[in-house]
Amino acid sequence: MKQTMGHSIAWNVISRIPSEDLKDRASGAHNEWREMSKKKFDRREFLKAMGVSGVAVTVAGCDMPSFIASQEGVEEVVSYLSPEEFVIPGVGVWYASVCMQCPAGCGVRGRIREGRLLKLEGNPESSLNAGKLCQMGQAGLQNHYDPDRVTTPLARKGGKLAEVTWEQALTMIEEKTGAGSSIPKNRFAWFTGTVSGHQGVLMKSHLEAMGSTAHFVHETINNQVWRTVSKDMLGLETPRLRFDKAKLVLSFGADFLGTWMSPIHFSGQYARFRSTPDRGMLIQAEPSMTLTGANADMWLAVRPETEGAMALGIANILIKKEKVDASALPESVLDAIDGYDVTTTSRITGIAGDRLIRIVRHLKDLSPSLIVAGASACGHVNGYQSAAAAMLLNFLLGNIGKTIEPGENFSFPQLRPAEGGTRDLARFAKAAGEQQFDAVFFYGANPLFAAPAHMNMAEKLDAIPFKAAFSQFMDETTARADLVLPVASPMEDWGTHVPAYQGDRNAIVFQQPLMEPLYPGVRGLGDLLLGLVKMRNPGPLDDFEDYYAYLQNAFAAIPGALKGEGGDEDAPFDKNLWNRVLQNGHLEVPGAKRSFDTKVFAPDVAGHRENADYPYYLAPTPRAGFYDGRHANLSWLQEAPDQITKIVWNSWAEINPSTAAKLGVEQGDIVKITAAGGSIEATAYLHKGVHPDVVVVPMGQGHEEYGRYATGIGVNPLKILDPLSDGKTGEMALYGTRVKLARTGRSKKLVKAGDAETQHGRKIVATITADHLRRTEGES
Amino acid sequence: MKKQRILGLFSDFDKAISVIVDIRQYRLPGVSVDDITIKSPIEHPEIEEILGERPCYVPWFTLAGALFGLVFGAFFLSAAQANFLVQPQGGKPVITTMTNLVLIYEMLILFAMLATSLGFLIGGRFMRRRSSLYDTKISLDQVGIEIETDNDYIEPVRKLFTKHMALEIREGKP
Amino acid sequence: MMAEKTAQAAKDIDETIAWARINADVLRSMENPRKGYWVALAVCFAIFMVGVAAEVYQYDVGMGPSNLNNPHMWDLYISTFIFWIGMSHSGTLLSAILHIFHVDWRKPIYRFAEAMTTFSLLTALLFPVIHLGRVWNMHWVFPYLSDRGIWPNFRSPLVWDAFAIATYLTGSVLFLYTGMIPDLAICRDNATGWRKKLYTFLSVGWWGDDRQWRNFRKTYMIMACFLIPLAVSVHSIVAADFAMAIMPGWHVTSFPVYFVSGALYSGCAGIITLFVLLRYFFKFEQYMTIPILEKLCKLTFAIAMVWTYLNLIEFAAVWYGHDVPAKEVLIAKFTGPYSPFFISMLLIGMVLPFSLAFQKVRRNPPLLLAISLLLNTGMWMERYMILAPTLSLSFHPYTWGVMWPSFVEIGIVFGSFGLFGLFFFAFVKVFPSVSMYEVKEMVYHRRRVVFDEAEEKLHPATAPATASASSEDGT
Amino acid sequence: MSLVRNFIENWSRYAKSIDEGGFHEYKHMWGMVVDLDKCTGCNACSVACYAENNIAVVGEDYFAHGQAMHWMRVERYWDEPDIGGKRITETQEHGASFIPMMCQQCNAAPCEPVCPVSAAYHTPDGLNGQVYNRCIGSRYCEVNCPYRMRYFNFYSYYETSWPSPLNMQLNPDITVRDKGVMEKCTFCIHRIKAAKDKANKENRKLADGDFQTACQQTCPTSAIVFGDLLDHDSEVHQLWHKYQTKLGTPRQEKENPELRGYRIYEHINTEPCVTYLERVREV
Repeated sequence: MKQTMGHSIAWNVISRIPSEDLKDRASGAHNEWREMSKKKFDRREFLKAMGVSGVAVTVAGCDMPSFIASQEGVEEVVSYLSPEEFVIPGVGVWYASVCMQCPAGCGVRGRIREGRLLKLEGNPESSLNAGKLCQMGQAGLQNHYDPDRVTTPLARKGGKLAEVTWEQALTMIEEKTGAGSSIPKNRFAWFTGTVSGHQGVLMKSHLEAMGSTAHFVHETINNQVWRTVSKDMLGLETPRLRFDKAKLVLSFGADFLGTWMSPIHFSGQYARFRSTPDRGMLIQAEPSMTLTGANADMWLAVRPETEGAMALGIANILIKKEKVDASALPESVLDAIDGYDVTTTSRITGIAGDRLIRIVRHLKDLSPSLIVAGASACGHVNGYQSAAAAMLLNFLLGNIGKTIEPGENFSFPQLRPAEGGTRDLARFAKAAGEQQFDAVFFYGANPLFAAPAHMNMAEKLDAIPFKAAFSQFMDETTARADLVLPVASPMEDWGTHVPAYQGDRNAIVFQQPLMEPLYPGVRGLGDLLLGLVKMRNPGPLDDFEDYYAYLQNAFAAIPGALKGEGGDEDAPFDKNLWNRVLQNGHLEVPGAKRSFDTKVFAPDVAGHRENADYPYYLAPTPRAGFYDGRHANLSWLQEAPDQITKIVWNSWAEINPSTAAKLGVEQGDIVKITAAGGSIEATAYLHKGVHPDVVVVPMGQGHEEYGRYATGIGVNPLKILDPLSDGKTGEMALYGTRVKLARTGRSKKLVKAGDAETQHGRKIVATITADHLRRTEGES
Repeated sequence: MKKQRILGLFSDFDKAISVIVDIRQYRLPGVSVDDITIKSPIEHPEIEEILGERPCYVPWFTLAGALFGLVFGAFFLSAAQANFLVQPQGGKPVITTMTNLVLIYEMLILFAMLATSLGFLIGGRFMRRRSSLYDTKISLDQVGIEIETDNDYIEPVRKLFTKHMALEIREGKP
Repeated sequence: MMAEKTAQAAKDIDETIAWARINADVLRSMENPRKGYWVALAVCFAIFMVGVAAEVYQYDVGMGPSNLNNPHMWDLYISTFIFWIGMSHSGTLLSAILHIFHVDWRKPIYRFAEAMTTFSLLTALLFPVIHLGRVWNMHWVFPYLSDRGIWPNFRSPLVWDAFAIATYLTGSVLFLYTGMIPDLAICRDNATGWRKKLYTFLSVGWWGDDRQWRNFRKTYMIMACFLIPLAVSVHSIVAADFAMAIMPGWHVTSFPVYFVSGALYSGCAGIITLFVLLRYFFKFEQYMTIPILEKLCKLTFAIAMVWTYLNLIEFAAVWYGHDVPAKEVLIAKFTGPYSPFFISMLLIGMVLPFSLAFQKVRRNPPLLLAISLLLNTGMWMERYMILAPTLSLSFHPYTWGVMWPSFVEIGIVFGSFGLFGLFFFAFVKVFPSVSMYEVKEMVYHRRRVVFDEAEEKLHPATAPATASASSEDGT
Repeated sequence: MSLVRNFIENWSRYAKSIDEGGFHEYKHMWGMVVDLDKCTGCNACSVACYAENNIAVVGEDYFAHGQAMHWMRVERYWDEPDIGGKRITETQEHGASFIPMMCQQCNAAPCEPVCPVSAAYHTPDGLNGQVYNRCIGSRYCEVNCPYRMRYFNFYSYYETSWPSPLNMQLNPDITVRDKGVMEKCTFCIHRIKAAKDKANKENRKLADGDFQTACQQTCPTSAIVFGDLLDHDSEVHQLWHKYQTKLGTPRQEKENPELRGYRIYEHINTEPCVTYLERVREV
């Protein structure tokens, strides 16, 4: 049977077909189900397992519709006399899925032809990215076709990873963590990247089954600090930001066009924000230029760690000079602001007073505005305070409710992503250091690459008795695991995802396989998780043949009202609806309007710390190419020039020309960047988009083990970070590390696109003033 | 009447000249200036004076070649362009006179020169079998006078040659 | 004594020289090569092989190893192409011009000069081929009927090149060959064995009778007339490759003239080089005499001045034309990374020729050898400087970039000199490198002139009588 | 006698073309508008182009040699301190300048007349076609391209650039170019063709938005607008009309000279079909 049908990818695109005879299995499942439904099975439990409990909409009690398992069998009978259209030679068909290149969760459409995935495009249906995609998204193809993927399970034998069969691999897991195993409660942990949707649900239930609560979620690039501030001041973690409504955006290092929250969504807003009439103005204050900064009307090289001070200074001028009504603010806040008059502020931040005043004028004139704070502002010991200070401005300028909206409630709390940041990395390092775990499973995270040297991650990992890596590639962490389980690429797998930052409409994004798995040896994450749960705690999920069946059940269990099919609360599994959702790639789930519960407090922004030995700040800025390093193995992104420096295939150090002059460094010289925690060397690229006190070494390169395109290229600035963290949230202070610079005397030709750095008087990028534009295209 | 050829070799050109002068003065029977061929190691434009103008058709070949090159070039180019499957434009006309002029010019010269050398080969009676009366000394430094006439007029010619100190005298069939 | 010596030296050729001697000397130069000859041949072959190896590698891998890159799509290949085309110029062109004006001192030296033309042309032909990304499709440049209904693009200066060079090659070969036929006859009469066969075939039955001489004279003159405009057009068309492009520094009206003068310049220098070498190796002192060498030097000097002038007005045109990119290129030539080449090129090309103004220099063959070699290096650099700076910066700043040729590229260029050497060495042993019959003519006419003068001096009154008297002598 | 007919026809066409400057009676004229004010320089277009057009990844060494191939390249310029008497500051006072450069599809393209074998020719749609099979790699076109937008295959990349299974991603609609061939942006001509065929099948005229180029499709800020300049309903046409940029003139005479919209190096009369809208900055 497999032979006859194996040719068609129809099989695996529509569903994962089990090989044994369908009818038997169908009826078998049927009977099984009878058995199950006989023994009183707690529906609440079930709904929880389906990730849909605690739904705002009431769900009438009913039995689990019993035919689904058999339904599965029926739909697969596809006549091969009339092949599916995606089997017709020369006909390309688009299928919707989700982009997993970063946690933003944009919808994509993949072009399938002759069973091959050829191109990814944004899904126009998606309210998040409206058909658009960033370069990382485009490179998702290469992530799928990467020549260095792990194709079979590997187990450590005598210190080496050797191929094993899935049976052996699973038995290993069974021994270490299975129901029969002797692993005590709380000695097990998951270490993952952002996981959401039903995979998240299964992961939770696996953890419960393991009797553990240790789920470390690590994202080097995150916005935990901003979220915490929002939570504390607005009562909502992810209020909806409306750049398009703002007339002025003041961003403290928030690279919302590149890596911050949901870049493509914000890019769409940015386009509207920039379009006439009343075109918006963008002011970016950050120590080193990001993609967003590179598009700013006014760019301020603010001294690191003083963003908060700058915000307060602006508030001060607003109140003192521009007489903005500050009655809403409590006394304590006003006192805090009082200290920061123009001169003080410009002394602290190193920004000329007149420019501060100009900004304030603009802020006053152009309302509503939107003030956000991102990586470089939050990545300090006072990051939380700086972000709070920025948020304070939103209060002062009355942007809350105008450009910062509460948005709707998301109806399925369990499906929301388990979100993390760098705090979990530190926590994990600590816990692992204290030998708290007998077994740790890794998925979608690479702690060994991301962890600074001071964490001694390598030793700590080695100390863990059993490490299983659910991984698509052989990266640093995977290479140290005892067991490597090759997971399917996002283009081969089923799943549901819930973006942390929802677009204009809340939605569950559906991920479906765009083509047959490239390698027979890989398995979908969902299937693996399902298996793990079954293995550890047989029972509730046993009757699900595979993750696909589980998903369909879960889908059926979603209340009809939310599926937009009117009153029919207790809907059986509706294949057409299911297909429609797969076509759209997402299911929009309306939710109740949320509301702010505001609480303003005085941020305590300590200034920047003088440090004679290490005069400079190291800024390991994320760039939209390699992200946190997970894309360094994609040759397209290696070859795509960095947006700011146009350098390819390497690491570099961005230095301000004046600093370079002081050090006697010229472009192309290799500089030694020494921090307390170690030192790295990189080729210097000089430009004025860097504060003189800062040296930028973008993160993402410097992999020791990550396939042919990434291994041994560049350096990893994260390695030499100081053990600093934000006082309030515990997030690592990525931008707080102090370094000193030295020439090595050696130099290396920068491999970069573009020779001349300026236009030499040509009319290539012509620029006109905003007034000019208003004259010609303003409202008339 | 049997025709007969006789060749006399002379040490230098002046002697040869004087022979011809004599032939013209004393009117040897049966020998006219047109029967005389001078074979010399170098070019002597001045013999025209004695032998009289003799025709040379090379320039006509040249003219023909040039005209052919001109017409053929012009037609060939514009025909090729006109029947070009993909007609490359770049904002320019299909048949571009200005640029074609260059090529026509080249073709004119090419065919003119080919025709010229053709005319040379034909007009100079080249690629003939070597005549029995040729002597390698001619290519060295001696001047030969070859006269074609009837058997019985040969004698006086030989006398004349010897009179002018011919270094060597040969006879042969035509 | 001294005066007499100079008088002797002032003569282009000693007209008392016996004709047999001429034959003997020249024919000697063609037979039994000495060891030195074989060594030279071997060296040339080795050099050529270097080029071949490099080209084979490049053919196999692609154009990459030559270091060519996005702005620098052409580099040494094309500049060396222009160089060889330039070399090919003076030979035929000068010989033709001098022939038209009946300048008889051309006669001893034009043969090898024309050979130089032909062979440098053949060498030059390699480069457009080598620089093609897909050499194996080079024939698509030629117009032939194909059922695909596709033709070359007659608008492209590269196609003009193909036409012009083909014509020029045919023309100069015909000119060289036609002028050689009488000499080939001489060879035929003195040769044995395979040479006999060869020369018999090549001399197409030259018996030296008046009819042949008559046609020969006309033909040769006509060809000379055609070759002059042809040669000029060829190099103008090569110049068009650049002048027709819109690139700054190339889009210059004076380019064709500039190229032609440059070609003559390098060509003359080339002739001087070979002159000195042949004179030394084949002991041609009698024929390639110092006075002729001096005349050559003067000619070279004159052409050098023309070239200098055109160079300067080109600068002026660019400067006052005030086309920004062109100006940038000009400035970069003086200050940029290529400035060492450019400035030394200017020194060699503009200043060095003044040394030829000194008689001492003009009469010193070894020194002239050195100078002429230098001049040619300069001219080669000139060609390189026409390409590289413009390519390295043109309109679009983003794609500027300096590029230095790789060993593969240099190797191929190097090899081309070997090839030229091979051709030339083969030639001098198979064909007479001095035109015997024309030297004879030269001697003949000069002697005649001298004798007439002498008789004038002796008895001017009885001048007319002498003719008849001499005719009486015989009886 | 087709030969003679062609001859006469084309000759008359030639005669006509004199006063019309250009030659074609165009059915379509594909053009673009790039709003530099919206462009953020994020590179998405460039990578999308790699994905769509089988562009080879050359690797660090060849990139260092300047042999890389970005059909769509996003250029970044810093502003010149000395221009416009701006005072020289220690740090940047506003952002950088980005511009996506693709083949400008000139109407009087310098690359076309110089190609010895007509591999670069003008399609009836007004595109600068490049016939890979015909190309012999004389590279004259790139030498003569003021935008330097043509890229040459200095090596054979199909083994090094697409190690299996990466080769499965190659777009079957277009070729993989081998060594010695010049290549360049085609305005996604295969998409144009597909759309045309579709339109023909449904026998209707090609409508605006029937297809998008890969770069336009993915541009996160929709800064790139592509379409048929001759189709008066197309967005591109309207934009060109709105900003009064015209083809067939070395300098744009606009009724309102302050309007945005310019073509790069139009003064050298290449007639590019890509109009860029000036970047706007508050100062």
